Amino acid sequence: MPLTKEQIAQRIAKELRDGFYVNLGIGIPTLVANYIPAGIKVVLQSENGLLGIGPFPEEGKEDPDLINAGKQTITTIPGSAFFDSAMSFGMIRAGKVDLTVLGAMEVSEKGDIANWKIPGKMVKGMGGAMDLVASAKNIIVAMVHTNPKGESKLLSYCTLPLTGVRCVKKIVTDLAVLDVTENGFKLLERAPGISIDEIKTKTEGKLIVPGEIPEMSF
Amino acid sequence: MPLTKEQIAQRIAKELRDGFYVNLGIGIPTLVANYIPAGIKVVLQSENGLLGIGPFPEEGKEDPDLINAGKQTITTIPGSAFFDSAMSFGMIRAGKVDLTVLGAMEVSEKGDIANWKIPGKMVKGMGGAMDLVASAKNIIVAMVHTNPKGESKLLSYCTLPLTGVRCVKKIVTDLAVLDVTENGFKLLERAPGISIDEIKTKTEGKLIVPGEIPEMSF
Amino acid sequence: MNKVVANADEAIRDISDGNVIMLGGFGLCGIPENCIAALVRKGVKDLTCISNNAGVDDFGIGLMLQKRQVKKMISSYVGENAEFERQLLSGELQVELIPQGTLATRCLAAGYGMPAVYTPAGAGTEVAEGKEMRSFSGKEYLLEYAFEAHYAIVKAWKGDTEGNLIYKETARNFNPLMAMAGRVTIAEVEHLVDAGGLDPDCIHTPGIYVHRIFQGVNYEKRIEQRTVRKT
Amino acid sequence: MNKVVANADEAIRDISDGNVIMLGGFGLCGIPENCIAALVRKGVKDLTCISNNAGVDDFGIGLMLQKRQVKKMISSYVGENAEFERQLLSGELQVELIPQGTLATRCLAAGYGMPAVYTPAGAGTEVAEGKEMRSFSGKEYLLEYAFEAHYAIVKAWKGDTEGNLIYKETARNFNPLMAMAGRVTIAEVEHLVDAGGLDPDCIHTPGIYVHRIFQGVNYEKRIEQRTVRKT
Repeated sequence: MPLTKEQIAQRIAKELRDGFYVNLGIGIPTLVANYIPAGIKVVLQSENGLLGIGPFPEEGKEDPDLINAGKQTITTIPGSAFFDSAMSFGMIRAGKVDLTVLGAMEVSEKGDIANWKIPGKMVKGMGGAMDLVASAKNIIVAMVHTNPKGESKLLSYCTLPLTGVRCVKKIVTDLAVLDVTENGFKLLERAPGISIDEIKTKTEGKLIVPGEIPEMSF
Repeated sequence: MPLTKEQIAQRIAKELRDGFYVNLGIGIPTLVANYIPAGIKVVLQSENGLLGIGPFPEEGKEDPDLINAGKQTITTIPGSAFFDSAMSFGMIRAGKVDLTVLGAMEVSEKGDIANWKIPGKMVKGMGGAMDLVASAKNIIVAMVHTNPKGESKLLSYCTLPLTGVRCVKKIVTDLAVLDVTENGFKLLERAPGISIDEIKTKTEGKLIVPGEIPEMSF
Repeated sequence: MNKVVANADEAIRDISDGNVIMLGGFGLCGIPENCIAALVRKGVKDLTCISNNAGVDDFGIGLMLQKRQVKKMISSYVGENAEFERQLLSGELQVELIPQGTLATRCLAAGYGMPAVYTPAGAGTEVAEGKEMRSFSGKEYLLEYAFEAHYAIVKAWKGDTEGNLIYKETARNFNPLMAMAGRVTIAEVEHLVDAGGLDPDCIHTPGIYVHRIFQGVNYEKRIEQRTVRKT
Repeated sequence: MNKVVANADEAIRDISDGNVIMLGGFGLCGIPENCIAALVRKGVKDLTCISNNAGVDDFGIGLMLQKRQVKKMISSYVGENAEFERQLLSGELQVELIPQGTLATRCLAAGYGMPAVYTPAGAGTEVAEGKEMRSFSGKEYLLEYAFEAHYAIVKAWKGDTEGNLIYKETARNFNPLMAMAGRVTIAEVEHLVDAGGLDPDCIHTPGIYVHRIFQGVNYEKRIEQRTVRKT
């Protein structure tokens, strides 16, 4: 069965390591915060100027001066720090953020990513995505394997305008976990009950299947 | 009679305008702070990270964390602000400092300045001088007209290694006030009792004497 | 020297048709509400606005869009705003989208007197088209130029009569950067105090960057995405 | 993740011969006294030190010079220091003098992931020799590269267990810039508090830039030019 959005987030959370500074994009990536493994500590960065995002506020405790990059009301954790947007992207560019998780419309087998613009549709802008993908040391993409028409979003080449080139390191979809390698998408894990054949069928880009592929467990 | 160091500072202080942000170099320039005209307000910038230098502290009130660019203990005025050295030179480079006053070993008729290095002598470094002269909108040099051997320090070309090129706008020496113009040093005022001839003799660079030259009054 | 003005109308008195203005804020957080209202009242038009976002239909820069005062937006993300979309599609409004970090850094460059900066954001994408590229240590960077703006309009939490500013939480965002970047910088603050009323160690924008300051009134501080904990 | 170490010796434990280290401070103000003492104890040598100044004979980096631990100084001003002068004239010590603003900005560039920056400081002087020049709006600029340093060692007033730092008065100077620029950043603080003990709006160096932190002891805070008011 394909993973739910929550399960995609839960699987990505297993990639977190103690002491990581992490930037979580809008959508599925935001859910990763709910599944941080016990015993490790990560600090969440919000590119609008905060290290140390806490949970959403209690009803009635919303603070209009305290939002995340998705413009949602949030709280902070003890030890948080605020800063301006130049320092925020400065620390991103300087590689101080250990992991970036973001969504994508398409990813290529070279690690190119497209997630900001669909020709013919109103373009809202790239926000901080281009800075993040151009700078992050480690990028994990959270996405659904295929589009609503059933077409693969893991491609030989992206068809949509790019957000960044050769930057994605790992992909977690509803069907699989894959590394982006020099030779293409390398299948690491399958969603429970999903066959290698189904993943092959739904992956347009080059797929490497190194022998037995374990099922994910939750 | 040639001006004393205090009188040079006092004359420079007349160039201050209400609302000016001013950087005063080490030596004579520092004395300018003692002669700020009544009724105007200037804010002194210290390039080690302070806007709003106050007077020297009272005996026993010295604070080792609070010094000026000459490493002297100082105080602050109400409304002061501290910042780091990058922002300090940032505001200097961006032209936010209205006036810079500094000393010089030599100035050329083109406005070049030399004040950091004497070949054959131990070189201590340029500190912030090169940043200041390269960036300041308005630079006044406070200096003695001749060196101890009686040789002019206002030259056609500087002989010492340069600190900056074509940057000095005005010079106040013990003998005269001069503007640096496209055509050379333009004499504006004489020290009390100093003749135009003496100034001519002691100015090696091209000197323009536009008719009657008033004496300074204090 | 007196930087204090009575209100937003006086602060923006000389902003003229065709000016380039920067407006602080991220989404609706930390936006100069009073000055935006005054700009709408003044009716100044053909403005180029540099701001991370363009407000919503009935708040923030959206209010200026409703009055057709904006000729061009320079932003990183222009979200949910129907009037914005209408003007864009009809060709009434020009939009230049640039990466958020590039936007921030081009403000910083202006404030720090750096004519241009190198950033990797957008390398290999259409953002790089027509831009000068350069490789450092095997990585590609774009040369991006410092912004030039006639006015920067920012919102701070506290300010003093010298123009020193302190921002609150994530309402800081682009405000201190734009404060440094304007040829003339206007600051509206929630609390204006006398010189000496702010801790000199905690000032985000030193007063040298601020030309006019006033205490704003009636802040709405609208929340764009009210989100609360599931209990 | 625990950034807190017991003392200076533990903090600098892996600094090795030949490393490039940055040391915060301006003159003797805001210098990492505890770490300098530990470096002297450890006897590590052939260091390249990036620091605005080189201390005095018997304090600050001067203590490391006395023990011949420094191969090269990168500074803007190397004041009153007889042993420094002796080593320089004898050729034991290399010195690279760079403008103070360039020094600061090259640290900022490293901390902000900008590979190089343009500055006018030194244009037309011997500092520009061999450097790439470029004209923007008719003004000449030098291209200056971001520093790379194995370690940055800084001194703050207050810090918390997350590595967040607050500096006091002009003891801030180069400290926050170098804190951002080190591959490994070590902070010694006068007061170490738990997470939550600092105001998040007033933090100068966010903890993401700091790898090790400890509360220093026995600060001398020597004054270089004691100057008092004439009464």
